[in-house]
Amino acid sequence: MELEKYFRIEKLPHIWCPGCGHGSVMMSIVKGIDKAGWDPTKVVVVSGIGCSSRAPGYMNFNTLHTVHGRPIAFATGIKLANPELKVIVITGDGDGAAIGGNHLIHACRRNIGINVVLFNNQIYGMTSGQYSPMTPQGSMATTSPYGNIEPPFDLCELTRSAGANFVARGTVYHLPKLDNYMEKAFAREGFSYVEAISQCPTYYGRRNKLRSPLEMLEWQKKNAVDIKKAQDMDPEELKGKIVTGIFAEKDEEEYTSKYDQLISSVQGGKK
Amino acid sequence: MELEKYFRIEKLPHIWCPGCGHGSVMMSIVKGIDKAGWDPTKVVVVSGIGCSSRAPGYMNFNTLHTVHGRPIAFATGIKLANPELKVIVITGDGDGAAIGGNHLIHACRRNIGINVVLFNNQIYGMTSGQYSPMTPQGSMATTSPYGNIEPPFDLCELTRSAGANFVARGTVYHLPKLDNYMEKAFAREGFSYVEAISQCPTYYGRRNKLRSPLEMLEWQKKNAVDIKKAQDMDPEELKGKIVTGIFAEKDEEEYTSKYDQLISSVQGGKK
Amino acid sequence: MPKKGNVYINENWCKGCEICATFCPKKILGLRGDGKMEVMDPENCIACNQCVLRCPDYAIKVEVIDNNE
Amino acid sequence: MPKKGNVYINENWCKGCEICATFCPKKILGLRGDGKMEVMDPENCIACNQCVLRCPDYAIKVEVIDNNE
Amino acid sequence: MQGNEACVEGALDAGVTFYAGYPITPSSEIAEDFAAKLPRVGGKFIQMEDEIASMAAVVGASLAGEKAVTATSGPGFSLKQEIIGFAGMIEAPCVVMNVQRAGPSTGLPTSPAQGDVMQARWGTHGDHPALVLCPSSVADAYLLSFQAVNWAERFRTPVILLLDETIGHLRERVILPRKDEMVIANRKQPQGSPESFQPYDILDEDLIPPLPPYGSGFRFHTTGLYHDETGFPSNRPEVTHRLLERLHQKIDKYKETLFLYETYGLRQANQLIISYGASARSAKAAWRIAREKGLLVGLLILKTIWPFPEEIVTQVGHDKNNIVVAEMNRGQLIGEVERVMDKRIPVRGAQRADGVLITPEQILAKLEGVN
Amino acid sequence: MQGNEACVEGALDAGVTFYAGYPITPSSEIAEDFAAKLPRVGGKFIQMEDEIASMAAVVGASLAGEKAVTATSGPGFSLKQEIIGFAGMIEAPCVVMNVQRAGPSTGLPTSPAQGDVMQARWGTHGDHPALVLCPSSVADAYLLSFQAVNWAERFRTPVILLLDETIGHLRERVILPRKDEMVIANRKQPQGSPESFQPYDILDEDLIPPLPPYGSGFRFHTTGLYHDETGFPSNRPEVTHRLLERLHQKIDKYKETLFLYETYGLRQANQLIISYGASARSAKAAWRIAREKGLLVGLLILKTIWPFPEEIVTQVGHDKNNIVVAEMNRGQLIGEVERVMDKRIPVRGAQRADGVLITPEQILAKLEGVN
Amino acid sequence: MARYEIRLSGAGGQGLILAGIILAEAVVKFTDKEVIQTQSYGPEARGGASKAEVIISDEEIDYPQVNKPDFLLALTQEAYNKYNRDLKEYGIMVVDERVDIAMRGGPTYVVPIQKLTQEKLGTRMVVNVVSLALFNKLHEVVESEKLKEVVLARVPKGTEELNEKALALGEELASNLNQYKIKTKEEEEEE
Amino acid sequence: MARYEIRLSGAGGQGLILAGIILAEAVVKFTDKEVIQTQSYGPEARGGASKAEVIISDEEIDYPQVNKPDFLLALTQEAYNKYNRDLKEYGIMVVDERVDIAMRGGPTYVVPIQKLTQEKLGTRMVVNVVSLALFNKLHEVVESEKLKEVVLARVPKGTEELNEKALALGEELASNLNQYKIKTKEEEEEE
Ligand SMILES: Cc1ncc(C[n+]2csc(CCOP(=O)(O)OP(=O)(O)O)c2C)c(N)n1
Ligand SMILES: Cc1ncc(C[n+]2csc(CCOP(=O)(O)OP(=O)(O)O)c2C)c(N)n1
Ligand code: SF4
Ligand code: SF4
Ligand code: SF4
Ligand code: SF4
Ligand code: SF4
Ligand code: SF4
Ligand SMILES: [Mg+2]
Ligand SMILES: [Mg+2]
Repeated sequence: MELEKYFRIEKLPHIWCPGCGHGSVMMSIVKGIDKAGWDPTKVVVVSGIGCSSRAPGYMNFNTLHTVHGRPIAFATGIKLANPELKVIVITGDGDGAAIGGNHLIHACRRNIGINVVLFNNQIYGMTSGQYSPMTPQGSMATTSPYGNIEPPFDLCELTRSAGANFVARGTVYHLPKLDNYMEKAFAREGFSYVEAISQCPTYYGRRNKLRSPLEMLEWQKKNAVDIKKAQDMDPEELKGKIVTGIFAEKDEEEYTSKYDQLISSVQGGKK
Repeated sequence: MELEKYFRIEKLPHIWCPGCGHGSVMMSIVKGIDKAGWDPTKVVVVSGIGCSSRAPGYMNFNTLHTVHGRPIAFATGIKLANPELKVIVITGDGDGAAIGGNHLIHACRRNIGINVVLFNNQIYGMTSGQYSPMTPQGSMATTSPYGNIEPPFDLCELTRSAGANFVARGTVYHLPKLDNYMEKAFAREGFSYVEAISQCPTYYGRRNKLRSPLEMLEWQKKNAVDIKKAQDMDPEELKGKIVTGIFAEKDEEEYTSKYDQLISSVQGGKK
Repeated sequence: MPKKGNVYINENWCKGCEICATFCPKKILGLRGDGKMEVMDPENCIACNQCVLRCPDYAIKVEVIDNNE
Repeated sequence: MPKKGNVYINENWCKGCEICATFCPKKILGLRGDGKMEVMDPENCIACNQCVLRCPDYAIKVEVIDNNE
Repeated sequence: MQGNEACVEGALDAGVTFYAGYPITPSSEIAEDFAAKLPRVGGKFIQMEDEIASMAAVVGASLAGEKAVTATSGPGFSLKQEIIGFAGMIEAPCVVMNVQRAGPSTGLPTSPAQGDVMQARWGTHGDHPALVLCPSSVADAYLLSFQAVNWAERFRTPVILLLDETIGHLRERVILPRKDEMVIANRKQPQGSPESFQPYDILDEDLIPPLPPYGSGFRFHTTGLYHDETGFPSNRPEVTHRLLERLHQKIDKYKETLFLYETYGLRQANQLIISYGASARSAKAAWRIAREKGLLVGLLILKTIWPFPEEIVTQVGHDKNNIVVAEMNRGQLIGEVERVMDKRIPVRGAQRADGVLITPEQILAKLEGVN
Repeated sequence: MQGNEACVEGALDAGVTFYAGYPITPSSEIAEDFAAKLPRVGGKFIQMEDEIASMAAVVGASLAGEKAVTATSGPGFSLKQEIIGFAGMIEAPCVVMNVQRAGPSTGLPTSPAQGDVMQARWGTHGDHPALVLCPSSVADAYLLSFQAVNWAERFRTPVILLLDETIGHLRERVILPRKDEMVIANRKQPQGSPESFQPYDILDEDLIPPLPPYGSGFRFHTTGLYHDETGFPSNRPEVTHRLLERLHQKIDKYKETLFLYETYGLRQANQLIISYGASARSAKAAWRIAREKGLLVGLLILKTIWPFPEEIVTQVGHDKNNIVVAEMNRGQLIGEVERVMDKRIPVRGAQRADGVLITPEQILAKLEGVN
Repeated sequence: MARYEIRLSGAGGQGLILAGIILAEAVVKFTDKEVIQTQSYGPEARGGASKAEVIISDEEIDYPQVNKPDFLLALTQEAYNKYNRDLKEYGIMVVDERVDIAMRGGPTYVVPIQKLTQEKLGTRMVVNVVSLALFNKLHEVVESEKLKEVVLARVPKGTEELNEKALALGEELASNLNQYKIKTKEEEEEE
Repeated sequence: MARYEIRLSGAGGQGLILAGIILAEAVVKFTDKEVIQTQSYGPEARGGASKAEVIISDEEIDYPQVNKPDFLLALTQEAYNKYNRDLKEYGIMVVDERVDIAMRGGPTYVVPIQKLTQEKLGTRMVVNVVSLALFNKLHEVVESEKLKEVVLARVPKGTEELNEKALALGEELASNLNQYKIKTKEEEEEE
């Protein structure tokens, strides 16, 4: 794959810190687009605000850097307006799970054909290290100086319950698998959610005794449990682990195609 | 149970339409409070905006009628400020599932000791009959004049996935069971979610060939499936049914009690 | 001996939805011309309290008649 | 015959995170004093592409050397 | 036809094909009407999970090339503010209809008010311009809705159509202009090739860059951060200054053409009533009565309230010796009138904010020589 | 001490025990500092899922009896508006700190601005009053934060502390007043019995009803709808009118005591600089330079900007022949100065909104006789 | 006709707003008079009294609110209580027989509208159309046939017959209205 | 000391803001001078160049921004490019040896700060403290011991020793600063 085809080379290097996992996830998305064979002029990449949400600026598609927490709502407007467009949302654990949680579950429910990729570095990177709804319990963050007491979301469970057609979680450590989830997500009609565990050495690692990007990757390796294996483990054992794999693969009808049918039936005078 | 003890008798009759199910659900809550034996001066009932959200005005506790969609967030402030208070949130399928969906799942995740009761009449009653995220597919509503194409949420699945300690769904038709869920919800520490299928004859019934409150209650009777039975049914069979029963009963630690521990450990100089 | 009851309807609160009438096992409740519920056949009430339970407007009270009196 | 490769590092993009070095099976990559990655032992590259895959900054390219030449 | 319905008709006639919204009294009929009519013309209606999402979806659809509208009332208008600002910053054409009800907060959901006049100007954070239209009849609702869509497209900016419950729910006889008298405006399209395209490169003297729809081959980046002509973020003071100035000037430059208003009986008048929206109905009644009483009163009904038609107001008002500003709030637009008028001329407010339509009598009472 | 930190210290010294917020540059240090310090005093800190929820939680905690604060910046301030209006309507004491950054929209998140001045006054829908304080030093940040909490409690109203990035991130030497010099205000408690308690019954001439905390035995109803003295909804015009008037008058009545400001060199001055917040720092430098040059310039630094200190401004300004209003926006508070001043006196804006602190030179340039 | 103000009031859900809309539509369609229709509900569109108001005039209508109705219909006590106050002294008042009213000066009719509707048509759902026809016949705003045309275009499919009957009943009531007239204050005094 | 403006710049994450804060704290604590510290980051607190600025003065400091620094430290090329422009003509400039600089008039020192820090202390993490000590020694703002006190109160537990070494290294560099001095424009011209 030629970088030039999909990246705005002149904008690189990206602004992310040394060893930040976001670069790897962005590449995984681009490989997925390449595999899907989509015409780049028909691809729209939408993001909110956060380090992760800076990704679209480097990607040579129609790119839209919106406001914090709402990229999925913007994407819903885009997709419904023109269902031919391939719409990818890049979001973070703050952008997508904190302020943006409602838009995420409603998009799942509608099962609208948007592919959401959530860069989960378990922290608010952009604003310098406050805890997020996906920060592990006990972690140190600037707003949890005594250790975080809030349990994190399992957004894969949640998006599946909310009705997404495709749900998967991978990690930057297990990159080839992540590439595979992207490929599958992009190939499927309807709403897809791919969560990529990424590392923020600057704000998560430093405060939580993971002193380098490498230690963070090690942590991913050690804590990832495949979903099949996880099914046989009890909840206690699973605490603090990252369950990876495919959580949902369904074929419920996509929203905009239902809408198109509605239009034809209204216009055809039927119904 | 004396009405006078818990109701503001002088405010009755309530504003709800003839045959509206909300009156029955409100009574079920009050019976639950009575069973729990709570001191009424320590109970706070918080609601958003909607027909359902008008309930607190009739209930003789500390009552707070807030803004649309945010009662759980207000309740979070109240509970955290004073964990001794018993905090009940009354919300609707619009208030709690549409605009308020994010606050609901985050409260579940934190597992904060709030009891949410969602009056699910599957429509926006107060604003005269637009579809809600819990309106069944195909239903007629003022904003779905050609039939609703959006799949409804199963909020019991969602709140369970999000981490609530107690989750149940009942119907106005099966009132005694509903009373039982209230009792259980109020008895359990941590976050609880009880969904009550209620009827809106005025805006849902009329448009959807359920010509009277009675037909609507009939509909509830016919479509309710107990969760145990539902487990053996396939998804196709379950489409359009209402699964009732208890979805979750857990004992994860409650948020404010964890916070209190944090305070003592900080003040004790430990940690 | 079956229980008996006196049924009181609060006309200020009743909205005439007919739910009570439908659930009354003895079918002794009926709507008046002015849209308020009325006890048509008070004798037959068995004080089962279904109407009280079912009324969404709390407009019914049933007093159990003490048969031992 | 094992593959061989030429490794190119884009110094403008490399941020010195050392991820490539860790994943390189031949351990032939190392950080220079100025914080940029450098190929210390070019001969031993087996063109496995691990470094390319792993670099979050897209700063490495590996050219497979055609052994048949 | 009802005022709310007229807004829908005006928008559809202007080419609107997309609506996203969240119901709220007294604006819901707008949504309901779009829900019924849009699919018939192949357009899209979606009820979003809240007002924020609605506003976002509208901006998204706009970038995908549709003419897009949302409608709401006070509480929802407050919620939409962040993204209204975003739409202004990225220059996404869109129309926001706010059917005002009595606030603050939940207030009186079914009663009329004009309490969001200043919010419509200043509601989102940061410096930003605003283009706000106020109909005072059902016919106005149609025409100004049409105009709002046109201006949104022409100036690449969010336009706010500020109704009130009275006008929104009013039905009255309306004679619509002939379709062929209505000129539809469309956003500018780029002339060059996709390769050389810079989304915020200002080639024309109207200061407005072209906006190709997603999928048309022009790929570009858009952000709510300050950005240069390439669309990418920049924090160089000269760039940020230039962008902010242009956002204002692209509207200010055409200010005069944007001032819509009506005047009555200005000749020889020595007193002036200024009003807008539903209040203008009462103002007109008051003006008639005053005239019948032989008072030399003029009437200025503003249709464009922002940018504030300073030039018009001073020109019409400078030679009066009493100015009465009639509005349904505790005094909002009157502040602007005071700002621009010489202190010599008394400016009096005829105001009411209790959920009841202001009466002609209240306005009359502020005129001199009435009793 | 940093400006943001000083806000925290001031609030804690005023008795704040509750903070709910959502991080945003350049306000995050306020949250971080509260997170560390509140548990030490038995108080509660919670990071909510967004700004709306934060505002709601603050109001909830306030009703539960805590002194509660939130902090944010532009985008979050826009989101909080709906519930700020609700807090005003139900009269829940609370403090909202907005550390301004350059907008509109995402703008320049790390650059200073004063673009939310009008929004702080008019940001929520419907007619509502506003009480807004602007610190121009780290010491101010401490004192005004303390004052904001006091006034919130005393007047049962949301109070907005409007900082800017410069002051928020500034560190400078601060000499804090002695603790025993600081008088803490607490909200009024009811005198009678729970049975006879009517939550909005106005017994005192300050027009402010008492507010017992939840759980204290006083059960009452609260709603964002217009309500009468019992707290229950009413749409009777006399009730709605009375409530809205009281909400304004309870503040207006004490207006004079709310006007905080500093003046420099007014004697014999024929020109006046008016400024606030970080701009006032540059204004003071400009004033010094002008004085050194022998110009007769006075300086008015406003700490209270809303309610607008009309009386002070006219009193100080009426005899000048040039007024320069220095602010970091395209002209916001200057509109008020223009409104209240006689047209005879030129009012000039020294403005900049490109993310850079306004310079003394810019301000000097607007004075007469500088050349 | 100079400005003539009509207020139709009752409980939310009785369809009086629709009646007002139909009346206004009929005026627009079949006369060259100016017309305005407004409505108002209880605190939040739910329950309580509701009213629809129509103003008909030969001249431009500026102020669109009904302040002193020339005609008041009140189907419920709550509506009567809330809306009767500002009726013109000699304005016409028609109330349902179940409404307790105070003695007054102008022409006042107490009509068993709801009862008759229920009895004759088997449902109270069309009480709005009955009232509308009553008003129209009384004032002859438009011809019966024309009113019917507008009504039938507005009501749900399948209810046409019922509504025609309702129109007929309303006109019948109008024709016999005098039998429902009650004594005015003055008449009373004269006795 | 009249108003003296200091700008410490480098890459985000090098800790120069902390250095600025420490310097300001030391001034507040151990002198009676006025001091102001401000900072600025790249577009959104991530990546790019970052600077901390300190103003020290005997008089009240109104305008809190550094406009014409008397002293500039630039640890990276990007920081240098962005922030060197407004350095006073005869202001002092200290840059890391890897930074390419343009010829200028004032005293200019090209110091291998990062390299020496890495070599002598085994990590570049404390390059901020090295720089701070260098500046302090050069200007003798506060005594070495006092600076150390403030530094040690601010750095994470367990890094005290490392930071003491960093202070020592910085002072050493300051003492030998002349060896890093490069020729000024004028000196060049004289040759
Ligand atoms: C409305 C609003 N609230 C808050 C912010 C501040 N903010 C910017 S990014 C961010 C969090 C980003 O976290 P995440 O989405 O996890 O992205 P990351 O930086 O970790 O990749 C926050 C809170 C904002 N810009 N707008
Ligand atoms: C911010 C905001 N948006 C919209 C509304 C209008 N609104 C009031 S209630 C409601 C829906 C109520 O539906 P639900 O919660 O299901 O309650 P129900 O009336 O059906 O019991 C809406 C959309 C509002 N008051 N505030
Ligand atoms: S702060 Fe964290 S998430 Fe952001 S760029 Fe740096 S390492 Fe990545
Ligand atoms: S509109 Fe529906 S939900 Fe509301 S009161 Fe009437 S029946 Fe109940
Ligand atoms: S259920 Fe209650 S409200 Fe309904 S008819 Fe019976 S008594 Fe009346
Ligand atoms: S108590 Fe039972 S039998 Fe008696 S009226 Fe009620 S439902 Fe009927
Ligand atoms: S992984 Fe990339 S950025 Fe990191 S050191 Fe290697 S080449 Fe440099
Ligand atoms: S291609 Fe393989 S062997 Fe060669 S440098 Fe990269 S990782 Fe090492
Ligand atoms: Mg993150
Ligand atoms: Mg509902």
